[in-house]
Amino acid sequence: MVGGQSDDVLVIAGKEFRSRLIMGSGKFPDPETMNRAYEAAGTEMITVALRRLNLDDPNEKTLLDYIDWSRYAILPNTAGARTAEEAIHTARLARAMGLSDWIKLEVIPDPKYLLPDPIGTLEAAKVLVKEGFVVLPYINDDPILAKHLEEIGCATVMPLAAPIGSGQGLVNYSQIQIIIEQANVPVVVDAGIGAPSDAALAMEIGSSACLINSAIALAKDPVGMAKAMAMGVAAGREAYRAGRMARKAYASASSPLEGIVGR
Amino acid sequence: MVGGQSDDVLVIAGKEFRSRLIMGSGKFPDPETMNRAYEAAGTEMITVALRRLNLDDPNEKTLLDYIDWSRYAILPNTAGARTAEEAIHTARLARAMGLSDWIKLEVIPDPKYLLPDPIGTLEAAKVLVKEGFVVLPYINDDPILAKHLEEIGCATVMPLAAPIGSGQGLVNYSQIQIIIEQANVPVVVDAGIGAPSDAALAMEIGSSACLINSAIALAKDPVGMAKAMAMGVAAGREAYRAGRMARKAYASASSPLEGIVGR
Amino acid sequence: MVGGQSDDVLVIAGKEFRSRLIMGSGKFPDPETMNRAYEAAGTEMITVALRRLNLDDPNEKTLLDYIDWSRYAILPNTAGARTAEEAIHTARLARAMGLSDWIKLEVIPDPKYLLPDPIGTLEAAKVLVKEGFVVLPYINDDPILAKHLEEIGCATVMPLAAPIGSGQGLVNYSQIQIIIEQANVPVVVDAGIGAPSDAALAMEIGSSACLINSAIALAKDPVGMAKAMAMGVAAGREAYRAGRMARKAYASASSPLEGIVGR
Amino acid sequence: MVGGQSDDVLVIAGKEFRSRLIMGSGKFPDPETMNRAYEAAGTEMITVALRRLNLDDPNEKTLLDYIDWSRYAILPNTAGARTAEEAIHTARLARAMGLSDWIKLEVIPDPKYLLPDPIGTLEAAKVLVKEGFVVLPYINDDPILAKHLEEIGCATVMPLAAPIGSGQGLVNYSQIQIIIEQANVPVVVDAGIGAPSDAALAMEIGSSACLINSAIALAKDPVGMAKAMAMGVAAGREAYRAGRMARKAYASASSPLEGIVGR
Amino acid sequence: MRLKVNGQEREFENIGTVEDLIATLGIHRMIVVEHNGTILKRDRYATSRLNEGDVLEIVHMVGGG
Amino acid sequence: MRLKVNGQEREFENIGTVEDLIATLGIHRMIVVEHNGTILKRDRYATSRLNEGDVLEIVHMVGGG
Amino acid sequence: MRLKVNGQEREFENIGTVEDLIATLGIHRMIVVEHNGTILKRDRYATSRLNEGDVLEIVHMVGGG
Amino acid sequence: MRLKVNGQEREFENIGTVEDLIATLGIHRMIVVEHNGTILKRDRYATSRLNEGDVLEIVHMVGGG
Repeated sequence: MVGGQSDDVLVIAGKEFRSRLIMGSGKFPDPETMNRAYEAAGTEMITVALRRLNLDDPNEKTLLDYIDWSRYAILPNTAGARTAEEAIHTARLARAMGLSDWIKLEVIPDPKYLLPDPIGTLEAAKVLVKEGFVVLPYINDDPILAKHLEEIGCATVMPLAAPIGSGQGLVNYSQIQIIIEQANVPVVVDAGIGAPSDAALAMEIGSSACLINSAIALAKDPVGMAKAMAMGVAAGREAYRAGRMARKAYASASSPLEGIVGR
Repeated sequence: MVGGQSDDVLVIAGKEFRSRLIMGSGKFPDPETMNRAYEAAGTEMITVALRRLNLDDPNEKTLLDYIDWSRYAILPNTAGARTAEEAIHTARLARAMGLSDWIKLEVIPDPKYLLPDPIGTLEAAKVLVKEGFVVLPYINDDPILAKHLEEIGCATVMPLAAPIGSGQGLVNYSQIQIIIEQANVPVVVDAGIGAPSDAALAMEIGSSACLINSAIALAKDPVGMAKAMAMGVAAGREAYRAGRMARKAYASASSPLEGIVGR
Repeated sequence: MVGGQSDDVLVIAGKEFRSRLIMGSGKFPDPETMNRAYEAAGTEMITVALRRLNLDDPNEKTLLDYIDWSRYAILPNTAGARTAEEAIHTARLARAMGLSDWIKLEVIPDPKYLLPDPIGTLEAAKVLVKEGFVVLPYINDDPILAKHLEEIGCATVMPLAAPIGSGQGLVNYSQIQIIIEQANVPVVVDAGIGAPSDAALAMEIGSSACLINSAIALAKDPVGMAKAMAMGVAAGREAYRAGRMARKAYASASSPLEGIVGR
Repeated sequence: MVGGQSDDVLVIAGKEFRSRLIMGSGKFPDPETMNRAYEAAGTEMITVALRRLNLDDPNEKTLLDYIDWSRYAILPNTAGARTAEEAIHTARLARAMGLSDWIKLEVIPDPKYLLPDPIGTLEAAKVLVKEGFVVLPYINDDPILAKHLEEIGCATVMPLAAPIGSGQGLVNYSQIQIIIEQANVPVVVDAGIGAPSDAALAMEIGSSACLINSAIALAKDPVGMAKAMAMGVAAGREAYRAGRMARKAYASASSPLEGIVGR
Repeated sequence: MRLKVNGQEREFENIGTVEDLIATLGIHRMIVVEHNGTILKRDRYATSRLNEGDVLEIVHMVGGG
Repeated sequence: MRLKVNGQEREFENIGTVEDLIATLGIHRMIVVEHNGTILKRDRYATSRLNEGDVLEIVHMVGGG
Repeated sequence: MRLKVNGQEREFENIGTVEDLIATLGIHRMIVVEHNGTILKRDRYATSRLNEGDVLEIVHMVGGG
Repeated sequence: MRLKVNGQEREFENIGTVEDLIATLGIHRMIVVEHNGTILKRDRYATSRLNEGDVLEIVHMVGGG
């Protein structure tokens, strides 16, 4: 496992995390690979979805039956909800499972780019916060929306780097920087990360954590990629704390300019 | 120290390295910080420059007097040379130190952007390879020049990510990819890296190693940044080996599309 | 003046425009320069703001007193409004001028990045559309919000390329492409354009028009830049209609590969 | 035709041009389209290649037979040459045609990316300049090589924006800027331009001209694209002369901040 | 008795409560049950009586991102 | 009579209507007047009576983007 | 007489000079001729004698970028 | 004796060899010496005789990138 600094703790809604890599549980080739990926990454929180039971084979094992839930915090999502109403419904069902009152709030009307609805998300967040949920909303790169969500009591804001599952990297870099600059809650970059360099960049600009699913689950070697992503996140976080050099328009020699031989 | 996979070895001119981060020794604030940075990064090779001795204080300690050279391979450079002739001269002096016959070849006529001369570099490389040096040439992002240097017997090619000390990151991304695709010797990205995300990206596209000086030495906390860079390099390497997912133009859901509640 | 194709007409709310460059009237050095810029660009619509009259000098001339309003459509904005309520108020005052029932809707709570409020903008747009305004809302790069605004009857959507007056160019490229792909009303790129290449790019991906103020008014030569921007817009539009070649990962010779001399 | 400012003249080797768009003659669908494209663009110089005559049909018409050469300057290239020797040979044959002693020098050993050989190009340029040719060398984005070529007497330097025929745009932006900053001869961006926004950007940073073939000839409507490219080039040139506003990290309001209603 | 379970109309026999339904379906895993729009706590399965035409949702956790 | 015009409290004498106010202020340009929250059409200036403490907004168009 | 023209070996009869060759090939366009590595000016076609095994390049302009 | 050492002309007394020069300069560190353009191995310092006007480079390693 890839660890962070012992004194560098991520706190969401009062809960402490050492790992800043939240992982999904979708699309893995098999349970063994998934569990080894979690272990390799040292993740501490895993997202899950809620679906109707298949009544024709109700005890069929799913990936989740193989996860040791004493080791990981569970973060149910509302994936599949197209409206605030559907998201609220899904969140309530998720909480009734008795595993967590945290909810990754997704209100997604659009099937092609899977982009979240700012209006529906704010509406659902208001209701869920009032009902006592710890709400982690998935949002587009909109700093004003992020501010609204923070103000009504969301535990984090989770802007997308790029469309879900696209692996395009930090396409929305510029406005995520503004979100971070203005936020008083942790900013978690969620969706679109394709490689450790993307994750590192997200952390270098001050994100608090990354949530990654497809880029790990769909890698040729998910276990290796899980480790790589965890290192990328840790590298970016460490660099953020270490304070990067300023970018310069011109070059600046690494070797001394005086005492050059023969001149 | 940040380690790589035990079975993933970098070989340059027959010599094996576990670490894929080569570090410079310029611009560090003090020797203690520098040594702790080397240790934090787990580097195995350090570049140095050659300069005239200051006759007024010939025994004045330099940063290098504090390095335990039994632990690190030394890579002298020809920094300061503006022509092939000067570079050859400097290389011969460096070898006469008796520490190494490896040479980081730099032929740099231009003081503002510190960009290397393709003509002078190839000319000097031809002479130095014939004289038995292990030549690691610093070059611009020119795939044809890289091929020439490989063909005359250079041990690596070292294209610049961006101007030396600029911290601009992988500005020359596109042609470095072509260099890597066509190379049969290790490609070391040298100069311009500003943060771990840059280093990770260089490794993800298949570079064999990164050479970093300014971005570590000039960070607010060089030790933390050394560790961050080493993690970034390791993350990128691991991701290269793990095989990243393909980028997609559209989104692709992480949670299942069937069994959505209430639909 | 720089003209477009005679058969290529932009239609907003039933009104036809030949020019696809909408210009602002803020920040110009003097009225002569402003008018010559309008003429050089061949613009057909100009934005204006509403402000309290200075009672100490109520007849003081403003830039607008020098514009020949028989030549240009006027587009009042709600700049200065921080909430839906303030924007609605400003819009009503603007309409009472008797010059236009078109309104460029801006709801901007944030003074640093001048980013629009998605919630307040939708709320104000609903009211103003019902009151019979032709509403052109200024929005962030959110495709779902754009869809909502289109559905409630806005005449266009106007996503920002980058923060107002920043001249950063098409920073929000990726999601503006999605907005265009999904829109059934004209998409006008508003704010952030810094140079003709930005304007051309916005048009090449299928935007219907560009709204530009700072980049023209603050150029060293605003008249020259107005002409340049108009050419950039026209070039991008023409290219969109002409159908650009596909991007290729590899090279493809322009000269024939057969019959090469001496081979 | 799209004209430039009457007082803004491009001078190459003493010859004046009003148009800053040099066009190729390869890959056009038919001669009529090609001629209409030249006319639409108002180009003044056209590149051609040299090939062995097909002895089985020696009088077969080629595209070039349809061009009115009294209207356009002809610029033969050495395309197909892999070495300095082959390029020199081709250049001599081209001059023997009696149409021009100008030569677009291409030395390209690599068939996949069609990247030029810096060593071979410099070598051939030296010979050709001595033989009295007006040499316009096609080069990679290497500022030091550009300087060498200028020093030995080349009439221009022509760095590639991206690989020939790839339409990727100004991928080599950063170093082309340095080439322009350091050049005392016209810098012509050659190869890789895909759309007018690319051409405009090349001109905005101070290029003297663009050479475009594939992006026009392979557009769905080559005549429309020729006009679009000419406008893009003119727009970028005009903007360069007009002096663009500075990029800002933050926003800056276009409408006045004082006198806001109701505050 | 005809019930609508997870969107499908199905005929069940000899069941009176939600607990009966779960037993009949043979479900042995962690689930949540919603009965006519009301989410049931585990301890109310035995007392929640089913009637002709009732709508039930039986959901569980699956892999997701 | 004390009025609040464009956010400032000011004392005016010998004015009874909005038309009087505009004349007193010497305004000769295209404006819009809002009187106690109601936007006035031009033809209502003469009939809109002012009272102590009334709030007026007088706005015009300026350059903007 | 066997000549190598544009890379191909070909047999020609009754030709003595480059001018004869061009006539035989029926070429009526702007070309450049290289004879055994020497580029010929137009006015030397008639006087350039061909011999068995001579190498000729006959080139022309084509579309290119 | 006048020597040019590291680009500077300097006067030295009582020295005959490179070894003498190094002792006189008080150098106690790893260096390389070049004498009139020839790089000297360490064991040749004692036998390399200096003459009026000789040019010497004495270099060492420093931090660099």
